[in-house]
Amino acid sequence: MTHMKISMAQALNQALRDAMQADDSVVMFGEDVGALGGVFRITDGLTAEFGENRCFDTPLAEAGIVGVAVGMAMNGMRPVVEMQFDAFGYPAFEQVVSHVAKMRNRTRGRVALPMVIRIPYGGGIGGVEHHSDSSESYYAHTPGLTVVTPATVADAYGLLRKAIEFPDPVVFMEPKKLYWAKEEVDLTEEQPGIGTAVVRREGADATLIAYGPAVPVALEAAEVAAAEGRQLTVVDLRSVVPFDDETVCAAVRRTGRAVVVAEATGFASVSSEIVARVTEKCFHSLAAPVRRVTAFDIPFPPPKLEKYQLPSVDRILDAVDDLQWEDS
Amino acid sequence: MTHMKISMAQALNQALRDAMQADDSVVMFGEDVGALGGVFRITDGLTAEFGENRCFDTPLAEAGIVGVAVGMAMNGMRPVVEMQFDAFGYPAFEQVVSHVAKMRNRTRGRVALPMVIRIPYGGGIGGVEHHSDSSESYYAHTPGLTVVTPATVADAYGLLRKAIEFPDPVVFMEPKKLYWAKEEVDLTEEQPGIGTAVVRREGADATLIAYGPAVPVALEAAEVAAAEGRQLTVVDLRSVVPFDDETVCAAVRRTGRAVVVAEATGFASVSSEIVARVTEKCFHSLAAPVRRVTAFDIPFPPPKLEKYQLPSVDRILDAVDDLQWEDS
Amino acid sequence: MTTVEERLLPSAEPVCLIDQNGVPRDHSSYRLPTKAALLDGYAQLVRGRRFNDQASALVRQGRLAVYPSSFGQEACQVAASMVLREGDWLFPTYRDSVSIVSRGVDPIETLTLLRGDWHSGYDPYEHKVAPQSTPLATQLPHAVGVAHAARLKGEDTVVMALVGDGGTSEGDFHEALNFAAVFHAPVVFFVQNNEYAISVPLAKQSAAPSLAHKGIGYGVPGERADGNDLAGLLAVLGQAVEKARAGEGPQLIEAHTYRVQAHTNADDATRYREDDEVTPWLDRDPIQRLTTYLEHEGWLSSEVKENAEAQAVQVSAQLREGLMPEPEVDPADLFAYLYAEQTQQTREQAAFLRDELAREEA
Amino acid sequence: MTTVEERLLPSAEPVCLIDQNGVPRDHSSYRLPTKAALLDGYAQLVRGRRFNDQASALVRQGRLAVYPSSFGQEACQVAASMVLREGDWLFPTYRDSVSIVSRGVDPIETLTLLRGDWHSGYDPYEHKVAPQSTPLATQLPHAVGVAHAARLKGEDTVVMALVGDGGTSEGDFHEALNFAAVFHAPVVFFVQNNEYAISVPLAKQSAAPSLAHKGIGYGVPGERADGNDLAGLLAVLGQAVEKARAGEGPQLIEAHTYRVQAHTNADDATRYREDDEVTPWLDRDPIQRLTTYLEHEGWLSSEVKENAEAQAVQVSAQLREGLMPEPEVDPADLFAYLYAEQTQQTREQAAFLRDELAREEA
Ligand SMILES: Cc1ncc(C[n+]2csc(CCOP(=O)(O)OP(=O)(O)O)c2C)c(N)n1
Ligand SMILES: Cc1ncc(C[n+]2csc(CCOP(=O)(O)OP(=O)(O)O)c2C)c(N)n1
Ligand SMILES: [Mg+2]
Ligand SMILES: [Mg+2]
Repeated sequence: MTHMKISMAQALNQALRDAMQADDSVVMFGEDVGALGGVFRITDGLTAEFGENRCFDTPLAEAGIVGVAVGMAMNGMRPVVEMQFDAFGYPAFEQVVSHVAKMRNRTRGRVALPMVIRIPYGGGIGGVEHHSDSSESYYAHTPGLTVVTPATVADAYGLLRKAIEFPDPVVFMEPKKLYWAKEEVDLTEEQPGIGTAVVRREGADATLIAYGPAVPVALEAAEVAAAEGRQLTVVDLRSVVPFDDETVCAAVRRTGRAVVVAEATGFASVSSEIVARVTEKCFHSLAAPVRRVTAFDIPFPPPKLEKYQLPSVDRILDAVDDLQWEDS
Repeated sequence: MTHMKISMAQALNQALRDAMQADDSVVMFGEDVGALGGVFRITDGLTAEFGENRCFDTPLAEAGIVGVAVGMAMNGMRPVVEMQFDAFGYPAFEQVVSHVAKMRNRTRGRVALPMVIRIPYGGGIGGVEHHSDSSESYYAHTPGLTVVTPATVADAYGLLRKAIEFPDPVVFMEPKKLYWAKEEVDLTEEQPGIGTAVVRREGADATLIAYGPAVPVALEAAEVAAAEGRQLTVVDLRSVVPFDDETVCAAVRRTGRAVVVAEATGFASVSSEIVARVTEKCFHSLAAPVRRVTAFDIPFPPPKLEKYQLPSVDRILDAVDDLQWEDS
Repeated sequence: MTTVEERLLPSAEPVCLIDQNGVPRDHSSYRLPTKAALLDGYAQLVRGRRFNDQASALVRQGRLAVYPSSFGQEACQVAASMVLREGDWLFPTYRDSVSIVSRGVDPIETLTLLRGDWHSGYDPYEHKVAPQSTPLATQLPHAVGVAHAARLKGEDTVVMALVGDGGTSEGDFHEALNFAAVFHAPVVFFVQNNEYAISVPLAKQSAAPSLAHKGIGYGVPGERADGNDLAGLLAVLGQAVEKARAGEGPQLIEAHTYRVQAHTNADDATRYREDDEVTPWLDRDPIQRLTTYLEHEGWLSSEVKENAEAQAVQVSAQLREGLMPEPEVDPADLFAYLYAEQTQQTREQAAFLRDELAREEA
Repeated sequence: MTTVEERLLPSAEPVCLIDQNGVPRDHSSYRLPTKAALLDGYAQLVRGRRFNDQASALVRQGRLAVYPSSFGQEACQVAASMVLREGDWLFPTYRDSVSIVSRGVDPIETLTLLRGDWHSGYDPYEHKVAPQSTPLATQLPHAVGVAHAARLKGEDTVVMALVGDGGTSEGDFHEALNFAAVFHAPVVFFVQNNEYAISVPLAKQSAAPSLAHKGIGYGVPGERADGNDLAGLLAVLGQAVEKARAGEGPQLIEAHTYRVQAHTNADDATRYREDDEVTPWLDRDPIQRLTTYLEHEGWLSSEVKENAEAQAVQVSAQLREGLMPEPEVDPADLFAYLYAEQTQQTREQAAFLRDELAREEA
């Protein structure tokens, strides 16, 4: 019974259900999260099970949603809020940057904000404009936030449970193109904590560093590379902030080469940071500059063109080919 | 008459005045920019000179200000708007990211938005919370925006004129701690365009890459280093987006070592990007990893503690010392 | 009540000039539109309905990524465009395709966003229609900016800005109304209150007596109309446009209507509302009641009907033909329009993609 | 006017129970507060004024980074706190230091933000006072959240949320009022309309008949009061708090007052307003009129006066003594409170700073 084949969406739903069961102070709210169960059905059934006071619809206003969550967290609750899509988190930006991220620090730790902002993000589902942004870099750049993103069904459950239990605000980025990916999982199995990266595949020749929606693509690339005789390590960050330097750098030092794979646009992004810190810390282990496979620096394309924007197995393999093997 | 000793604030004011004189479609608006002349006096006298229709106060709402500017730009004007302080630009974030940055692309070039968003940014003036953020990375990460920042009085004038004439939206970041720095300048002198970095000082040993408020600190560090026998090149980016890879990489290749200096927090920032791209492009010219001197990854400190957060000459010199000179 | 309050508060009841049985009603402040206007409106309603039906069918056939239908709201859609002059502007949302087409925009270009080959397909300057806005209420400050610029330039443009009931909760709604009021900008804010924001009913959206009551908080006159009565809408919106043009500043109009279908094809409305709730609204259909009225007046000649039907047939044929072929897209477009002049970085990235595609082809 | 409108619209005139000459006025809906309340309020006004004067003096002496004075607005400041019970919450802005002190917070801790040694100095839970908010109107949704949580927990907490006239233009004001109304949350939104947002006068901020007229657009009752009449404010705010506590949902109160001094010490008000405009407001001073009234009633015994003066002397001494020494700051604090548990990155950065300072000292 503990082993089951479920989708990431179902795992997230179960995590919310179990968290609400475990702790009365957990409340879930946002746009369409009640009767509808969210446009992605992540909150399906929660209002029916826990009542309107525990899972409820709000007026359509994201700054209001996040701001109200701040107040509820100040007053003893653990709010979990949903931004319906990545780009619809932007109206709440001031609340997130100027309050969510700063309240504990501002008050010398007296006011903690144990709250979770869930944001479905990224492309790959044929969404029209504003429905496919990868907004994690904005949050990762903001000190005081914790930013995590699952790439597996097990992590979707495990990380969301940990995020809700976390004493500080967590921006929980959900790769929407993985919502329907199913895996056989045991939800009772303990997952690594926030702040820990995981090596998803070992290989001696080079390291792929990825997170969220880019992880399955990196794993697929590693599979193809292996068939072609090159063994790649794949690191799944899981937690963008805090960053697990130890796991990432250990992998890079072992392999001497690395490619960062991320779905977001590259300029001044989380992927820039990964390249910068890996290079700073592992410079003399590197046989070639760390390469990036990211989106182009353009607005997310319309559905018919999105395939050109997303990191692909081929682009990853090309980047790996480019790691100056002749030099080594 | 063309040579005069003026402050950056005065140069910006003159740039606005001259732009409004040169082009009737240029309008300036925001909070307190009318009779008061702006809290930093950048718009001083403009209402008196050009009338209430050309420079005017708005209700207190930043999303409204930017949104109205979008509409005015759609209808043939060249709005210049002021966000009173860095952190007060956040309420307009959705307008900036979802519209300002995307309108031209969305409409296949039919609707251009020639508008300038002026943002006084950074610390060093003893501002209380929310008055000292360095928010450039949020904008630089957003495709479709052009992000520039002057470090000299001459550039304040030159870049602002160019930003106002630019066919696309420009986020114009004004380093507020340099507002009162005076220089002898000739405003009629043509300055390099948007997208061009400038070498402010030549030196063979290492390159400091800086922009905005970090430039004078970098120059001072170079001065001290020279006295100690080490010659540093200082590159002033001026334009964060587009990025002048050519000038930056040429300097780094010449010197083989580099330190990026920026006032913003470092994680997933413009400085990460600089390290990443310089390393990608100049890897084999580098004798040591590119180092960063940035703010710590914490909210901007209160006035009495801000000195610990700002890049200092000593920190830059320490970073330069760290560039593994023994290896070379 | 002070006279200011009287001027700014909406009528006690939504203005209705032709009731749901097709019977005309007298009104102290508004008069029935002319026969010509009603006949024109009739044809547009018929065409609008067909547009909705055809677009929905094309979603089912995979020719559109998504279609937020205005089925049942066609009177609002048509009226919003009919009351505008050539130089006026329309600011539509994702649900207002019928209004855009009524304004003269090519139907296929209108559906570009929803087909998914580009973010917007028409030239906003050709018919003065802004790109459809997806981020809710964000288009409203743009509308104010266009109107304010027009005023500064001495033009007598009026801007019609559309928003849904849900959209009124966003901060941008507030800021836009306030700017418009302070600037005295000629904007008509037109709220199509269709009782739902996806699954969220009006009662969870607002506790106000009506959405038109929001006007007074900005010093903007609020008015409300039966959103399924084309005659009432033409009268109310027409008067609002006239007032705005005459320099009386912004106007706020709420239309009471109903989203008869699901939010989009991707939505399952049975999860959050009973069919019982929908049924009575079918009897309030905007086309039905106008048809009854026009027939009763003897104005609905077979010529008028055939003409309307011909237009409807034409638009649905246009949609089928225009949307059936897979649109041609060019990956180079991804970089072509971002900046007036490409940057070094976009040039390099465009070249990267070009090379990649060339290699794939080879 | 419908009965709903009657319930939600504010009085035709701001409620005033003691006029600017100190003469009491009858009112159909509000009664004069008790003698005890007025005497308590009197002492607090006197102390609040002294607090303002002393803080301004300390800015000139460089002991505070900045001080946004509430000189002339002390009646609002004092009333906002007086009407609250112990378990209630106050959400203040940067200008509301006097209100915070009236609530019982230590004066020096209150001024930590403005002195610049930390972002906020007091424990928000001790007196249930949120940190002063600088980003305008952003505290309002927090206030709603606190109130909503209290309601869900079955507590009868009321939340007093302060905002300026300028702050009402921000989207967060709108969203907060709407959420509160829909959630029926016990929040009293109290707008201190002091006619200015820095240099921008009310006429450029809003075209509404009054800011209290914004309530009806949310279904929230709006009321307005003379902001320099402590008696009227106590009555109006007191009733609003009672209603909110009784489950009648949020309330919106506008106080008509005036920012007699510049925005802060850093501001030069002569750039945007004439002295002529200020002068009449000096005659409307909140302390003066209450004093006249109390004297006329024969309630202002020398004991009462001396007691008030003693409290005023005490607070100004407290400020001088507390703010004169340069505050001790510890750079390690920069990293100490960011997260419940430091991250690897903040630990490394804290160590970097520690080493740097150690080297400097060496
Ligand atoms: C800022 C923002 N938040 C959320 C959404 C997601 N969303 C799209 S439509 C919709 C409901 C809108 O309801 P309403 O304004 O009443 O318009 P209607 O769909 O009924 O025409 C929501 C929540 C969005 N598009 N923009
Ligand atoms: C979001 C935001 N924008 C701008 C500012 C800058 N600012 C500080 S105070 C102020 C005026 C506020 O006026 P009002 O709300 O009337 O309050 P008052 O100062 O009169 O008490 C402005 C524009 C800010 N603090 N926050
Ligand atoms: Mg709706
Ligand atoms: Mg004010």
